[in-house]
Amino acid sequence: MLKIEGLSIAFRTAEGLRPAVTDMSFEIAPGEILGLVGESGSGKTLMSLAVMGLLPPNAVVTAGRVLDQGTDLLGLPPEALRRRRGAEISMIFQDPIASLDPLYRCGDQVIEAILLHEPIGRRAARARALELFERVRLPDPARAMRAYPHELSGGQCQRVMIAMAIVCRPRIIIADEPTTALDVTVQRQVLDLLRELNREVGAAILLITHDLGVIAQTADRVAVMYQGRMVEEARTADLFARPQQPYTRGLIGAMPQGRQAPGQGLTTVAAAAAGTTRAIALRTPPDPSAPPLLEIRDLDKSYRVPGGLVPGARTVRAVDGVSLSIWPRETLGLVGESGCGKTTLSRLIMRLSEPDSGQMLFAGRDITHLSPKAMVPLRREISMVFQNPYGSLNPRQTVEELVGAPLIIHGEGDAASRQARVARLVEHVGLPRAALSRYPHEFSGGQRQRIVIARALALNPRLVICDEAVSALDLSVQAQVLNLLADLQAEHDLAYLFISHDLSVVEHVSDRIAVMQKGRIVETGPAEAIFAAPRDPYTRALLSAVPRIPGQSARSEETAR
Amino acid sequence: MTRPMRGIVHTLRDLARSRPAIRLWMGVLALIVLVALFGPLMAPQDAFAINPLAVLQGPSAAHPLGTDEFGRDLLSRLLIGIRPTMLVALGATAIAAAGGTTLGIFAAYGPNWLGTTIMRGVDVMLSFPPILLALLAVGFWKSGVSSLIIVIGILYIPHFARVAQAATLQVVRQEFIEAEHSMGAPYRRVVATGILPNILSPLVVQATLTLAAAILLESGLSFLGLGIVPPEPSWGQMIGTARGYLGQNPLYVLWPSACLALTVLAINIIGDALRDHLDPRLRQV
Amino acid sequence: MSPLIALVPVVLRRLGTALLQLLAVATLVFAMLFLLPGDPVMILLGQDSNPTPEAVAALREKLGLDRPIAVQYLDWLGGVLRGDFGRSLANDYPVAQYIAQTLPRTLELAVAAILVAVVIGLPVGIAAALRRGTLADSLLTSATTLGISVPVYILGALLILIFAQGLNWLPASGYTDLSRNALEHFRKLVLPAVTLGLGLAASIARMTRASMLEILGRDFVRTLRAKGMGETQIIWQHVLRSAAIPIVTIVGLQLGNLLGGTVLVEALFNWPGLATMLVKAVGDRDYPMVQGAILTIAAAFILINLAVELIYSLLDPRIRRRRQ
Amino acid sequence: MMNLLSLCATAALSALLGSAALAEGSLYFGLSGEPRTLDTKVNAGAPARTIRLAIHRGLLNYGTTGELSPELAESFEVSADALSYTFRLREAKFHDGTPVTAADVKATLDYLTAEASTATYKAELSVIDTIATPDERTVVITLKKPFVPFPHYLALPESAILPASWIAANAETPDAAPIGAGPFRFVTWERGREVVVEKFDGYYKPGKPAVDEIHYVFYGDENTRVNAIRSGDVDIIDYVPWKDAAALEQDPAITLDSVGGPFMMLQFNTKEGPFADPRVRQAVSYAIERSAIINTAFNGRGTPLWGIAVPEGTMGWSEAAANHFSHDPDKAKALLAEAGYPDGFEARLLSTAQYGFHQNTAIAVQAELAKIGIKLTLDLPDWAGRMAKNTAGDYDVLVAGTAGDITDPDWLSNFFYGGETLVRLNNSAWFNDAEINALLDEGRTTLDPAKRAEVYDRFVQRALETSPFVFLMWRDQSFAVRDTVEGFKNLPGFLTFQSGITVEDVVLK
Repeated sequence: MLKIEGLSIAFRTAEGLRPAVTDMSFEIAPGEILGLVGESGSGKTLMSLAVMGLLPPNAVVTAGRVLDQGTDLLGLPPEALRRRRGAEISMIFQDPIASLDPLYRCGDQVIEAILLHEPIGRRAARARALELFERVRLPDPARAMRAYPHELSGGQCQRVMIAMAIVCRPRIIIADEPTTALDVTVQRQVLDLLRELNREVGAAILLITHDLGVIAQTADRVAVMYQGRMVEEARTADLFARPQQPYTRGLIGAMPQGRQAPGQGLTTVAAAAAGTTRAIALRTPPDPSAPPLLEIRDLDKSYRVPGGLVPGARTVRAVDGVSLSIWPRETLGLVGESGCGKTTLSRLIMRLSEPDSGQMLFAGRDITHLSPKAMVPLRREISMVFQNPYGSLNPRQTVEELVGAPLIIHGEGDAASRQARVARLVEHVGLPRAALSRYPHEFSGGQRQRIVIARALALNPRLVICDEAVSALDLSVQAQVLNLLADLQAEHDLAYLFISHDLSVVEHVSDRIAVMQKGRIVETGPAEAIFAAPRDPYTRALLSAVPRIPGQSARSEETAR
Repeated sequence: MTRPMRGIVHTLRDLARSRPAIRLWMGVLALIVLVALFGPLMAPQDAFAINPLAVLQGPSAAHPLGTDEFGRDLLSRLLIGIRPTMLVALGATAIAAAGGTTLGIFAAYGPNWLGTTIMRGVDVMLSFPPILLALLAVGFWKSGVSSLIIVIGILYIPHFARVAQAATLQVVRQEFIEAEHSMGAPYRRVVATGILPNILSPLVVQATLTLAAAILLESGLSFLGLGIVPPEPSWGQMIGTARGYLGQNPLYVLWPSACLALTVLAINIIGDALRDHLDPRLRQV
Repeated sequence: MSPLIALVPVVLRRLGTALLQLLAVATLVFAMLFLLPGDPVMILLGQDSNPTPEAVAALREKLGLDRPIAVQYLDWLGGVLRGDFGRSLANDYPVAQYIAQTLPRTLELAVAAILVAVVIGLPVGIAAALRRGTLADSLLTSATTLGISVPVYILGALLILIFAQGLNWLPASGYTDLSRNALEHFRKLVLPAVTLGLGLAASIARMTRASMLEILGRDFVRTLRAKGMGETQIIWQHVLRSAAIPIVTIVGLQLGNLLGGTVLVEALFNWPGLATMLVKAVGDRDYPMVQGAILTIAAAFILINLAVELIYSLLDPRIRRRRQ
Repeated sequence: MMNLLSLCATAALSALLGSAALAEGSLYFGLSGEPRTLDTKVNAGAPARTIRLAIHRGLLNYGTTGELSPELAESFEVSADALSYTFRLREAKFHDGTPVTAADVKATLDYLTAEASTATYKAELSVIDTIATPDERTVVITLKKPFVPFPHYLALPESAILPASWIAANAETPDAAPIGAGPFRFVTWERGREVVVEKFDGYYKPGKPAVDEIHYVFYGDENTRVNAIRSGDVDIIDYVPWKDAAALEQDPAITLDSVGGPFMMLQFNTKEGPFADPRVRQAVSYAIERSAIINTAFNGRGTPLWGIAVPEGTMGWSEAAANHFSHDPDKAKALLAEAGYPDGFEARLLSTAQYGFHQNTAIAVQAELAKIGIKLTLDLPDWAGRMAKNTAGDYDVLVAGTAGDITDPDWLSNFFYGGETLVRLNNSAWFNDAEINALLDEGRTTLDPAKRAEVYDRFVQRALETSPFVFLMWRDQSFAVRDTVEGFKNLPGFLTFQSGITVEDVVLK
């Protein structure tokens, strides 16, 4: 059906052509879902755009063919290609809200897609759109027809996008990271929908993602891309059971699966290539009988949300009677979907915003109402690692200045001793000494997160809050950073508050887990207990939505070997 | 401040590398700055010497660009006339940048009530048409370079304040500011190392716009007779005067007009290029 | 709820703020005027003679200028609140009537200039954006940069030289009532409107280009292409509509700025508008006139800005919701 | 979009039609500024006078020859002791249809001299003791003391006769719609733009006026004014800028009507600083090459003044006095040294940026005086600011340009008569010379023309000695008139600012 043959794409640059995709070949049959997996920059999106004939102006196809029922799409005149787009090949994008025109109602955008390709009346098109909205199971399809994109949630917008993609019964659907911007429960629904529709419509789906779990759950076959090349292609079950290439093995090994075994880290690509495993330092386990390091009692925080043009604002209880404790050397995982109040909670703990009521004790001392000045010495004890390694580093400062910042702020030592300490810290998190004089933009995401970690450790804190600390990283890098965090915890006796929406990661690193929903903690307990027997229905829903890869045991065998 | 300066120099160098055409305009601007610095030394004749017997002459060997209504050498006056124009533009931009940036940062980073007050004040100032405010202000001060600098500088404070406020709001939302706070950094440090260097690029672009606007405003005020005090020449004032002699010596109005337009053009083009260069979104497309 | 009705409380609140702003403007102007050297009485008493000190004192008393400034201010403010802008010091003519006569002329000039600017600027901006990076783009972009770099009085003088004195197509200056001679009225409007409009056209063209490019880079444009929509339809139906929002803003802001920004052009073309009146009133130290005129300009500016914001929110469904 | 199209269409159509005159019989008169007021009793500048001379007439006015001409008064007689003036009124009507009577004349003069009056010439007219109206057409004015120039002050536009009823109604609101007995009736004053007057059919001169209406259009900017006449927007303009005179002369469709009349001079602060010394003021007079000013600020259109600005042929003029000074920098330096300033000094020169010729005169004076070591810094506020500084004596040197109000030599009083008060526009600050005051008083009251001439000769000598002013030049004052206009005349000498009276003679071709 769709057959890619030896496709190569390159960017035009001042220095000449820079190859981005090299010699890709695969094919998809009707009704089949082919998962194309690869980390950021591997060229997977570029490839999909080439199929659609939507390459950016500075990218060119240097070789190969894209055959749709024997016709080379690359050779079609623009008008013929345009007529195929939407009718025979359609596409679903990553950010559904941004991918819809904000100024048009969702229904009209779907109707527009119908009218572009089919000679039917507007009324008929409207009926068809409504029918489709029902079919993609949009709640209240009539309202969704009238709604503007910003009035719907991300998941609902993605359903609109899907409706738009299947409206003309295309033979090929390309879904480019269709669930990356969505919460895990929504992701589950969207993926199920895709599968289901695929069965009905019989289209060939190219599912592009970086998430192995999504692939495992949805795709029939998998193609793995690495640095613009295809490294491996296999049936999904086979791939996870018997990955052939070191890169694939590394990738699968890097996926957190279950609890972290003592002393055993996640496999990284490099380790897999070298055929070794990564060990991590053994730590002293936390002592539950000791007094807790941080104790939170009945913390409340609400804020007012402007209610649009309608007068009167809504009050949102972002943190609602939260009580938590963290013991020294312990990792507490805080898990919940976006908007559940996780970040507000971490800001409250850092005293970056003021709670409405409740109490926070750090090492037995009430810090709830300490003045900003009195809070300063305590900031040596608690530090933070942020979600976005691109945003949490001042782009105008060198690594030396960035990592040295806490030392300067707290007047630690003289210039020479500070310099020495910064150098040690940087080496400690595995960065070269030469990094000191460079700026953040010269580093990759994983390296940047190492800088952030070095900064967080500068003053020997006792508690580190990791707010979505690995969420923005590629799988293999995520594994490295998780390993590093584990090493550092053992070495410095750190306690972590590990906040994440990713259940697999939380499960992997945490001693205990707290599940948060709509500002409340719905369940707390030891990690094993929660994953084995969740008590709260929300926790259960959350857990069941997590994409699992088959043959989990295969990974353990692989690494144990 | 050395780092931001270095940053600007680096940016300009990058810019010159990435866009060869810009080099030409940078050259033009450099030439203009050179003339502003050394114009009086270059002037072939006394720019103030009146010669009643040679008024409003066309170009000649003695006066390469001709003479004005007092028989003064136009070339010399042109070379000297750039200095007050540039002084006013630079001085006013400096005042506007300093004042506006401070206000803008306070408005975005300070407490809410302060921000609201500042931005409302900015709105009030913006609702005055600049040239009319300048008219009033220059009226009750002695006209001249220093008062023009202050008046035009104050006039453009609101524009800078808006840019600085918007940019600061964006920066403050970023995690590294949060990171500074979580480390216990004092506000002073957050402003100096966190905010200021990161709002620099929109400010630099705004500065080029203000520079161009200040030149035009100075010339407009001089045109209305409210600018530089004669016999000291400035380009705007020369144009204003020369407009009356279009019939007698058409070239008289041409020289300062061309010079002024060229200067503003160079600044605008470099400003545009800077904006494109500094705005990553525009660079990608 | 209809979006228009929903906007009512917002508008009311903004109008309240606008009143406070106007009060600030009024106070500022009043203070500045009294710092301005020059005495209206001396100007009123005549040109070529030596008035007696008694006459000066008498006139000052008659005009109420002998009272403390604070009293004069409150008196004036009270009048304004009652809708009475006072009377011209020079000839006792009601300030409100002056404004009523001159404001429409300035508005007419401003609106005509905006029309010229939009008619020229919009197509140029669109053309440049669609041909981004080509020779045509750089030519158009350079032309617009040149357009904002040439002072308006140079442009005006040039146009007079060419079209009034050289070709004798259009009158050089002046104003004729529409009711008296409509043809002549518009003939006299052409040059000043074009002079003002050309500079504005340049900035509208730049804004349009930038806005178009920004929108063209958005994700939803890619979706439209993926839907199989043709480029022409994408541009005219979707991109322009999104790009229009900032363009409307800049056009509105320019209209606001123009109310006071016509000074040079009004002077150049002897257009008897509000700005001309204001400049003359400053020259005569006719305090009530200056205050009235500046207050009017500021009020119009604020109102236009408010209108722009409302249009903005009507154009963009997202803002309709988001704004407080 | 439609609007612009219609604009373009309009423009194209108009181009075909050419710019034809708007209405038959309408005269368009471009004025150098908008009057602040049309209040007759105040001298509000040349544009105001021009308009008022179309609407109003006095008992006397200056006629086209520059002589006093009988207007509302057919004739007048002076008693031998010069204390009693008997005016015989002609049959004339005000615009409201009522006849001009003796009672109107009395009411007007009472109005001008009333205690609270702000009339510009109140002081001069206050010499009136009693006014008798023996009949409807006869007015007998008795003076407190002899005042030879009295008829001249009555001939000023500020002494126009108003209806008694108008005065009764509008004494407190002098800006009410004016009613006069002149050739044109006031129609509208559209602020910021124009005053329109229309033909008054009841005017007492048969066959006049010949024009249906006059639009006095205000052109504050001189370049705009010149453009307006060149492109035919207006038929006459006043205050032709000197720089444009030559171009207008060359224009075949335009006639330039120039007279030498007003003069440029420097006023001094005679109390403080170097200029308190008459020798320094004389040094200034010797130092300035007059042609430097004439050629630069006035494009060569003027005559040097090397003495006192007494017009040739009037009392006080003599060849010697007229050439008292000369361009002699050495002598200027010697005088400076004598006064104790061998190396010169620094001072402030006040002028205004609002009027080009004032500013340019200042620039030229600055350049000339620099040559003898007097370094002047220019102070160029707007006109109102300059006026304020002028009347406050806040200057060292001041550029002034003006004319005498009347053709009688008593105009000099306005300039030279000293006093301790400062509210004096045309006097050098604080100048007060007893001898000069006495001579001016004597000149006013001396009846015998020969003796009177002698008084003014003595006055001129004393004025040259004390030199409170340095007179620079007579400047040409011009109107530009399109060839479609006939009969307009620029009155000679000081009267140029009263030329507006000749619109009654204008015929449009």
